[in-house]
Amino acid sequence: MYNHILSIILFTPLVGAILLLFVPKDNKEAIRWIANIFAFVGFLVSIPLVPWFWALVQRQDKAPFKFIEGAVNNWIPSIGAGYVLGIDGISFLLIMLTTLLGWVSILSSWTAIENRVKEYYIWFLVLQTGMLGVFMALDFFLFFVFWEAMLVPMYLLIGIWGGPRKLYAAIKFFLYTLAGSVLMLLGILFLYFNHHAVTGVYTFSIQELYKTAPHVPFHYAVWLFFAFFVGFAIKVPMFPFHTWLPDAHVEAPTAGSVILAGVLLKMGTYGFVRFSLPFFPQVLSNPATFLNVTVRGWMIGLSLVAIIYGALVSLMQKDMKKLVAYSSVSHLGFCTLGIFALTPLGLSGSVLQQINHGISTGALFLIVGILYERRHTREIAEYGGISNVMPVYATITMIMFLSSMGLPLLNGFVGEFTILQGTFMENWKWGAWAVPGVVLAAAYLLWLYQRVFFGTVTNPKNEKLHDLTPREVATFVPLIIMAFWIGLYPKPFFQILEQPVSQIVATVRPDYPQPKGAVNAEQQPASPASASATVVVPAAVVPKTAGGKQ
Amino acid sequence: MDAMLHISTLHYLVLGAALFLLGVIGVLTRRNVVIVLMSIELILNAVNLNLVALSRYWQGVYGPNALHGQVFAIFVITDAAAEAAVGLGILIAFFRNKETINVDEVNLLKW
Amino acid sequence: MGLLSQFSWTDYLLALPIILLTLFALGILLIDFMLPAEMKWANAVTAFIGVLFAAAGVVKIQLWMHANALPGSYGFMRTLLVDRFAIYFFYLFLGGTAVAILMSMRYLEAEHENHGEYYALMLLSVVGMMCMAAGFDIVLIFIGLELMAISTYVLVGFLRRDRRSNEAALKYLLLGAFSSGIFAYGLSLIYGLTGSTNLYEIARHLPAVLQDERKPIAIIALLTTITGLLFKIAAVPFHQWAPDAYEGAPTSITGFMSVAVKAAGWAMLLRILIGSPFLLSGLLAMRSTWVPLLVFVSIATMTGANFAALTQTNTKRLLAYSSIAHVGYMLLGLIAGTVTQLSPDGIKGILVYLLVYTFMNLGAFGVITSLRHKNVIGDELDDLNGLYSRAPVEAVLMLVFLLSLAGIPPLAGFWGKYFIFLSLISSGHYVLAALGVLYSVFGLYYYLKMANAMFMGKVETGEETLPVSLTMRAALGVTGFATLFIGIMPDRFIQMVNWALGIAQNPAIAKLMH
Amino acid sequence: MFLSHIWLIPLLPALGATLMFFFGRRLQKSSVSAVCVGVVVLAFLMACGAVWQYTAWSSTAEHLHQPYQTILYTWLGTDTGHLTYATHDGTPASLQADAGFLLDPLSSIWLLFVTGVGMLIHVYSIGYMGHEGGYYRFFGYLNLFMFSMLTLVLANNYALMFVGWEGVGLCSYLLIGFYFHRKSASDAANKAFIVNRIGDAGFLLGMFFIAWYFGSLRFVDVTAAARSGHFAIGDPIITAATLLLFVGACGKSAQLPLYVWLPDAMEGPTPVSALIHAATMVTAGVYMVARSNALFVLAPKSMMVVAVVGALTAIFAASIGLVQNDIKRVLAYSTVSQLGYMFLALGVGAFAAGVFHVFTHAFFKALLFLGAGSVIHAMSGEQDIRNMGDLAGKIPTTFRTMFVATLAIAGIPGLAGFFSKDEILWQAWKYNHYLWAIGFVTALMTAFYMFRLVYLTFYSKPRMSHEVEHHVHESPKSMTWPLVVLAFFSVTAGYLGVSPSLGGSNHFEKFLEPVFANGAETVEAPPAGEEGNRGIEYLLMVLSVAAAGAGWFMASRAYGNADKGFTEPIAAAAPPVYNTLLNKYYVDEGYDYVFTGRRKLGDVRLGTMGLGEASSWFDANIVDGAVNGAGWITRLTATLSSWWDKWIIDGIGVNGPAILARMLSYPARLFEWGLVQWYALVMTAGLVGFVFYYVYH
Repeated sequence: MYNHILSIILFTPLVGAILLLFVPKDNKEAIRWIANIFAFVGFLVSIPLVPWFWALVQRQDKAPFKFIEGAVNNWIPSIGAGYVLGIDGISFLLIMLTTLLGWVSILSSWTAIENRVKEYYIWFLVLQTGMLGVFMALDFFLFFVFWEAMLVPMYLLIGIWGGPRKLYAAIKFFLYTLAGSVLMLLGILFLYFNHHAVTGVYTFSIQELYKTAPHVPFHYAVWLFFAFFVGFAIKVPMFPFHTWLPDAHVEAPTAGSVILAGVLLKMGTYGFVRFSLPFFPQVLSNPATFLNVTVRGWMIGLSLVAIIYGALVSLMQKDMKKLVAYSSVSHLGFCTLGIFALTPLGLSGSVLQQINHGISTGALFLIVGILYERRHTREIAEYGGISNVMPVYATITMIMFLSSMGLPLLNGFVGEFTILQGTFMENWKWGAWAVPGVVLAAAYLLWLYQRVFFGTVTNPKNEKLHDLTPREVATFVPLIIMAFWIGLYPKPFFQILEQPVSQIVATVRPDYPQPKGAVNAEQQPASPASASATVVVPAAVVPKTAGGKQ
Repeated sequence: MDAMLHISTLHYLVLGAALFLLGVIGVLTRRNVVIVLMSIELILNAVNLNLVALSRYWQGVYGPNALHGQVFAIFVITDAAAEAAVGLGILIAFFRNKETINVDEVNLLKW
Repeated sequence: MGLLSQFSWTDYLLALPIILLTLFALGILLIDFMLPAEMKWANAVTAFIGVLFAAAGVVKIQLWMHANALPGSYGFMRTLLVDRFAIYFFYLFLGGTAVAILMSMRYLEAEHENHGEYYALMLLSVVGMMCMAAGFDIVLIFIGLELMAISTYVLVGFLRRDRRSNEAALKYLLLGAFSSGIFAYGLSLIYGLTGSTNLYEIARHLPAVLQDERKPIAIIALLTTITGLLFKIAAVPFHQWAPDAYEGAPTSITGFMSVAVKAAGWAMLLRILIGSPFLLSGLLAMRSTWVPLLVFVSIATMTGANFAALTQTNTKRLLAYSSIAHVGYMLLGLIAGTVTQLSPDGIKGILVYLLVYTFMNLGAFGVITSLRHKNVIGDELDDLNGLYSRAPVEAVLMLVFLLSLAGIPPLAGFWGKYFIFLSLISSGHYVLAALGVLYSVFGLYYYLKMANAMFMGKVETGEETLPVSLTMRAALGVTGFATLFIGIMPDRFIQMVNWALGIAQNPAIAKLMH
Repeated sequence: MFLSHIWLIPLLPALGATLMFFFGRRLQKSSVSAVCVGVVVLAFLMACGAVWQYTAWSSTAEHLHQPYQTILYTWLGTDTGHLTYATHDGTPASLQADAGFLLDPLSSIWLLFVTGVGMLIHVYSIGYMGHEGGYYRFFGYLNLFMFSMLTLVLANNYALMFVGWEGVGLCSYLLIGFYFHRKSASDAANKAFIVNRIGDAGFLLGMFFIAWYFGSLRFVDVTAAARSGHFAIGDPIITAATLLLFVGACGKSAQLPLYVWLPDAMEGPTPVSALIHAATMVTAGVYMVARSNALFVLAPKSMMVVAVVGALTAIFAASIGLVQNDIKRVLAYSTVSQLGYMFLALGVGAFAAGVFHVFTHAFFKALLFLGAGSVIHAMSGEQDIRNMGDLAGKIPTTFRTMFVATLAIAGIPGLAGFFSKDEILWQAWKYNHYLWAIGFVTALMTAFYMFRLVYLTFYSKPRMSHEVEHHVHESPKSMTWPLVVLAFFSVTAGYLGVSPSLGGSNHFEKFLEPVFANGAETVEAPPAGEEGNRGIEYLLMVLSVAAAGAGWFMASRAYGNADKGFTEPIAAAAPPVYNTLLNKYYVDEGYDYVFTGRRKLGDVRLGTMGLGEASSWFDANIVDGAVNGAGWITRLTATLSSWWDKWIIDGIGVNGPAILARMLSYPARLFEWGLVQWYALVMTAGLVGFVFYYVYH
C-alpha cells in the first residue's frame, strides 16, 4: 500500500467512472450516490499521504521526489517513455487540493445537473484522474499524455452542460490549450533529442532530463523556453493568452468552473515550477535582452500586467462569474510573479497562493453557482439586499471574499504577503507595482458584495429565495476550515515546501545566499553544489549567472 | 542516298513528346468524354513510342535481347485497352442516367 | 526455353499470396452465378476466407525468410523483392481489406447492389497493391498500379443507379487514367536514361546520368513520375479527385479507398523514391531535387486540405479532406533528414502513421456506413445529430476515432505525428515542425464540429435507436480496440515497424545505409 | 501573573466575537451584552494588572527600561530559516513573523485607554443599541474590533501589527455598514475600507523596506539596529521606509490626502463613531509612528513631512468644521483636526507630547461623541444642530459633561486639553514658527466651532418642531453614567503630564522615557536653555488661552440666541468662502471624478473605473478579437474558397444567366469546363509550375 499509494489515488476516480458505465442511465439517484461515494473515497485514499509525507518532512528526507513508483521506461521501451509516478512538496499539496476540490465539486453538482447525469459524472471522474496524473507524472511523456487527455472531459463538460454560448466557449478552450500544448510537445522532443545527443540514451524521465537540459546553448534554449512558456502561459492564463478563461468559466456548469479555476489553472504554474525553471536556468538568469528587457523581466512584466489588468477588468464586469474569472487572472498573476521572482520566499509563497486560490476561488464559484441555481441569472443588477433574505449565505460569502481579498488571519494574506516580500527583496520596483493589485482586489470584491448583498430587496423575485441547505453548507465547511488553518498556522505548509523550493532556487540561481540553517546543511557546509548534488550537475558547469538585482 | 537524314532515337523521343503534349491538350480542352478517353490513349501511345525507340537504342548497347522497353510497351498496350474498356463501360452507365456525355455535365459533386 | 529454368521454387513461394487471392477472386466470380439472391453474403465469406489464406501465405513467407535469416529475397528475375518492408505492407493491405469486407456486407444489402463482383474486384485490387508494394521493377509496379486503379474505378462506380457514384467513377477514371499516362511517360524516360527497368540498376546508372547533359531530361522524368505518385496519394496539386471520389463512392469503398489504396500509393512512392530500406536504390540519388518539391507539396497539402475541410457539411467529403491533410503530415516524414541523407525516423513515422491511420479512418467510415439505413443516406453532418442518444456506443467510438485523427495523445493517432515530428526535430527542421504542429491544431476544429453534432446536436427524426449489424459491430470493435490499444501500449507496434525497416531494436540511431 | 498572560487580553474579545458568530442568533439581548461587555471589562482589569506588574518588572535592575516580550509560535516562515532573502548588504536573513506580544510604556498607555474607553463605550451601547435590530451582530463586531485593536497595540513585530491594522479596518467597514439597508452607509463602508487599504498598501511597502534593510521585522531588533549608529541620519532607504509607513498612518488616522473616509464614517451608529473614529482606531497611525520613532529620528525629512501634513490637516479640517451643521460631522472634522495636532507633535520630535495629546483626546472626544449620541437619542434621531437649541435645561447631565469636554478640547486652562495642546504648540514653536502659527490659528478655530456647537445645541432658542421638543428626555442611567466617568478623566487626565514650566513634574514623559530614549535629545532644544526661553513659553501659553477665550466669545456673540432663520456669520461675511467650506472644498466630488471614476466627466469616465472600462473594452475587442481574429481568418478563407467555387465555376459555367454566357461566348466557353477538366487543369498547372521551378533553378 505504501509504495503504490500514488497509483491508487490516481485510478480510484477512473474505477468509479468505469463502474458508473454499468449503472442504467435513468436511475439518477444511484448514479449520484455512486459518483459521490467515489469522489469521497478518492479524497479518503489521499488522506494517508498526509501523515506519511509529514513523517518524511520531519526526517528531512533528502530524495528530491518521494513515493516514486514504476521503472524508468517500462511503458514504451522503444522510445524510452515510462510509467513513473512521484511527488514532492509542491505536487503533494496540489494533489490534496485536487482530491478535496474534486469531492466538493461533485457534492455541489447534486441538484445542479438534471439532464444526462450519468455521462456528467463519468466525464467528471475521468477529468479527476487526468488532473491527478499531471501532478504525479515523473515521466515527461506520461505528463504530456495526461496534460492533453484531460482536455477532452473538460471540453465535454463545458460543451454539453454549459450555458447558452457553450459550443463557442468549449471549442475555444480546447483549441487554445491544444495549440499551447502542441508547441510544448516540440520542446519535449528537442530535450529528448538533446539528452540523447549528450548521453546517448533515449529517455523521457524528468530526473534525467534535469541533468542535460540546463546545458542547451542559450540561442536554442530561448526558443525552447518560449515553447514551454506558451504551453504553460495559456494554461495559467497569463496576460495575453487569458481570453479563453472568462468564456470557459461563464459557460461551464458550476462544478466545472470550480474544478477549472481550482485545479486546471494550477497546472500552468506547476509546469513553470516543475519544468521551465529547472530546465532553463541559463535562460532566466541570462542578461541577454529582447527589446532591452531580459526574459525574466518579460515574465515579471506580464505577471504585473496580469495583476493590475485582471483586477481593473473585473472591476467593471456585469456578470458575476466573469468577474470571478478575471479575478483569477489577477490572483494567478501574483503566483507567476512569485515564481519568476526566483527567491525561496517568492516560490513557496506562490505555491501556497495557488492552494489558497484553489480554495477561495473554488468557493467563490460555488457561491455564484448557488445563486445561479436559484435565479438562473448571473447579472449583478438582478440582485440586491440578498443578506436580508439569505443571512447564512451572506456570512459565508463575506468570509470567502475576505479570504480572496487577502485579509490577514485568512489564507489569502499569507500567500500574498510572502510573494510580495519575495518579489520586493528581488527588486523593490516589482513589489511596488504589485501592491496596487491588493487594493483593487478589495475594491471589486467589496463593490460586488455591496451591489448583491447590501441595500433593500428591490427585485421581487429575490424575496422568496431560501437560504443554504445543509448539503450546500457541507460543501463550504472544508474550504472554510482550510482557509482559517492556512491563515492562522501556515508553518507546516512552509515546511513541506521547504525542500523542493530550495532545490529549485539552488538550480536556477546557484549563487543565491543559502539559508543559514539550510535543510541539507548538516551534510557539509551549505555550498550550493552539495545542496543540489543529487539532482543537478554541480554549479560550476552552469554558466555564471548575473543573479542579484537588475 | 545516305545523304538523307539519319533518323536517330532523339527524333523518336521528340515525336513521342509531341504526341504526349497533344494528348494532354486533348484531355484539357475537349468536352466529349469519348474524345477525352481517346486523348488518354494518345498519351499512352506516346509512351509506347518512347519505349520502343529507347529499347531499340539500348539494344545497340546491351546486345540483341535487351528488350525491356518493348516488354514494357506490350504491358502498356494491354493496360490502355483495359482502361478504355472500363472507361467506356462507366461512361455507358453514366449515359444511362444523364443522357449526356458532355464533360461539363459532370457537376453534381462539387467543391 | 532457358527462361523457364530461371523460375525457381522461391518465386512461387513469394507469389503465393498473390496467387491465392487471384484464385479466390475468380472463385467468387464463378460462385456468384450459382448463388440465389438471399445467399449473396456467401461471397463476402469466401472473400474473407481468401484474405485469411493470403495472410497465411504471407506468414509462410515470413517464416521462410526468418529461417534463412534473409531481410528480403528477389523473385521473378529480380523484378519482385519481398522484403520485410513489403511484408509489413502486405499485412496492412490484408487487415484493411478484411475490415472493409466486414463493413460492406450489410451496406450492400441496404443499397440492393449485393453482387459478387464487388468482393472479386476488392481481392484483385489487393493483388495490384501487393505488386506495387513488392515490385522492384518499374514495369511490375506500373502493372500493379493499373490493376488496382482499374478495379477501384469500377468499385467506385458500383452503385449503378446512384448518379453520384457514376459521376465519381467517371471523374476518378478520367483523372486516374490521365495521371497514369503521365506516370508511364515518366517511367519510359527513366528507362530511356538508365537502360534498365530494375530499380537497383536505375539507381546504379542514375548518378552518371545526372552529371552530363541528360540532366534536364532526368528532371522531366522525375517530375512526371512524381506526378503519378502524388496523384495516387492525393497530395494537393493533384488531390481534387479525392473529395469527389470519396463522396460519390459507396461508403464502404470510400473506407477501403482511403485506407488500403492510399497505403498502396505510399508503398509505391517509397519503392520508387528510396527502393528498399535494406537496399537503398530507386530515385534516391535525385533526393536533392525532389526534397524542395516535396516541401512545397506538403505545405500546400496541409494548408489546402485544412482550409477546405473547415466549411464542409458532408462527413465523407470532410473525412476526405482530413485524409489529404494527413498525407501532408506524412510527406514531412520524407522531407526529414538532410538534403542528401534520409532520416530513418521519418520513414518509420510514415509507416507507423499508415498503420494507425488504417484503423482510425476505417473506424470513422465504419460509423458513417452504419448510419445508412432505410431512407437516410447518412453522409450529411446533420445525420450525425444526436447520434449519442440513438447509438451511444457508436457515438463514443466515433469520438475516439475523431480525437485519434486529431492526434490527442492517449489515442493511436498521436503516434504517427509523434515520430514525424521527432524526425523533423532531430534533423533540425524546426520551422516545418512548428508549422505541422499548428496545422494539426487546425484539424481539431473540424473534427470537433462532428463531435459537437453527435453529442450536442438535437435529434429531429424519431427517437429510435440505430440498428447495427453484427459484422459492422465486429468491424467497429476491431478498429476501436486497435485505436485505443495502439494508443496506450504502442510498444509492440513500434517494434514491428522497427523490424520492417531493419532499425535496431534499441532506439539508438540505426545505420540504414549499409 | 498577568504579565506572562498578556496574550489573553486580545484573546478574550476574540472569544466573545466567535461566540457571537456561532450562537449570537440564538442568545437573547441580555446574555449577549453580558458576554460581550463582560469580556471587555475582564480585558480591562487584566490590562491594568499587566501594566502594574510591568512597571514593577521594568524597574528591577536587570530589566531596566526593557520591553516585556512573550512569543506564542512562529506564524509566518519556518524556524529552520529556509525562507531566506538577501538583505541590502547580502547577508542572508529569514522571514520570521511570529505571533508574539510586547508590553512597554508606549503600548501600556494605549492598552489602558483602549480597554478603558472601550469598556465605557460597550456599557453605553447597551442602552443606545437596546432597541436596534441585529444586536448580537453589533456586539460581535465590537468585540472583533477590540481583538484587532489589542493585537495591533500588543504586537511585537510589524507583520502582526499589520494583522491588527487590517483587522481594525475590516471592523470599521462592518460597523460603518451596520445599517446595510441604507445605500449611503454601505457606500461609506466601502469607501472607508478601500481608502484604508490604500494606506495599508503603503504600510506593506514600508514594512518590506524595513525587512530588507534591517533583516528583521521585530520592533526590538529594528529599534536596536536603528540606534546602533550604523545608519547615517537622512539615509535614503530609511526616509523612504518611514514615508511609506506615514502613508499607512495617513490612511488609518485620516490625514490630509486620505482623510475623506472619516466624515462619511459617521453613517455608522454613534458608539461606533465614538470608539473607532474618535478614540482608538484613528490613533493607530500615531501609535505606529511613535513605535518606529527610532527610524523617524534617522530621517529628518520624513519628520518634516509628518509635521507639515499634520499641521495642514489640522487647519484644513478645522476650517471645514466651522460651518458643518451635522453634529457628528462637526465632531468628525474636529477629530481629523486634533489628529493633525498629534502628527504635528510627532513631526516636531515631541513624541511624548503627541502621545499625551492622544491620551487626553481619547477621553474628551469619546465623551463628546457619546454626548452627541445621547443628544440625538433625546432628539429622537435629529442630527442637524440648526433645528436644535435650548436643550441645557432638558438634558442637564449630557449638557454638563459635554460642556466640560468642550472646555477641555478648546484648551481652557485647568482641563486636560490645555496641558497637552500647549505642550505641542510650545514644541512646534521651537521647531518652526510657521507651524506654531498654523497650530495657533487652528486652536482659535477649534474653540470657535466647539462653542458654536454647544451654543446652537444647548443655549439659543429652541428651533425643533413641537412634538420633537415634547419628546426630549434625558438618556437612561446606563448611558449617562459613562459620560460622567469620561468627564472626570477629561479633567484629571491633564495633570499626569503637567510640563515643568508650570511646576508639574510631567510624570507622563518620564514614564515614556525608555521608549523614546534617544529620540527626544537629538531633535529637541537642549534642556540647558530651558530657563532662558521659559518666558516665551509663558507668553505662548497666555496667547493660546486668549485664543480659546476669543473663540468662545465670538461663538457666544454669533449664536447666543440664534433663532429659526439665523444667519451664519461667515456666510454673511463671505458667501463663496462659506459655500466652499460647506462643500468640504469639493474634495469628495474631485475624488469621484479623478480617482474613483464614479462620476463621468462629460461622457469620459476617468479614474480606476474609467481604466477598468477601457481595459475591459480592450480585452473584449483587441485581445479576444486577436484570438477570434485567427478563427475569423480561417472561416473567411474557407468561405472564400466555397464562394469562389459557387460563383466562378458554377455561376458562369453552369447556372449563370444565359445572356451573360452567350455575350461573352468565347471566354465563357473556355470557362464552361466541367469540373473534371478543371481538376486536370490544376494538375497540369501544378506540373508546369514544378517544371518552371526547376528550369529557373
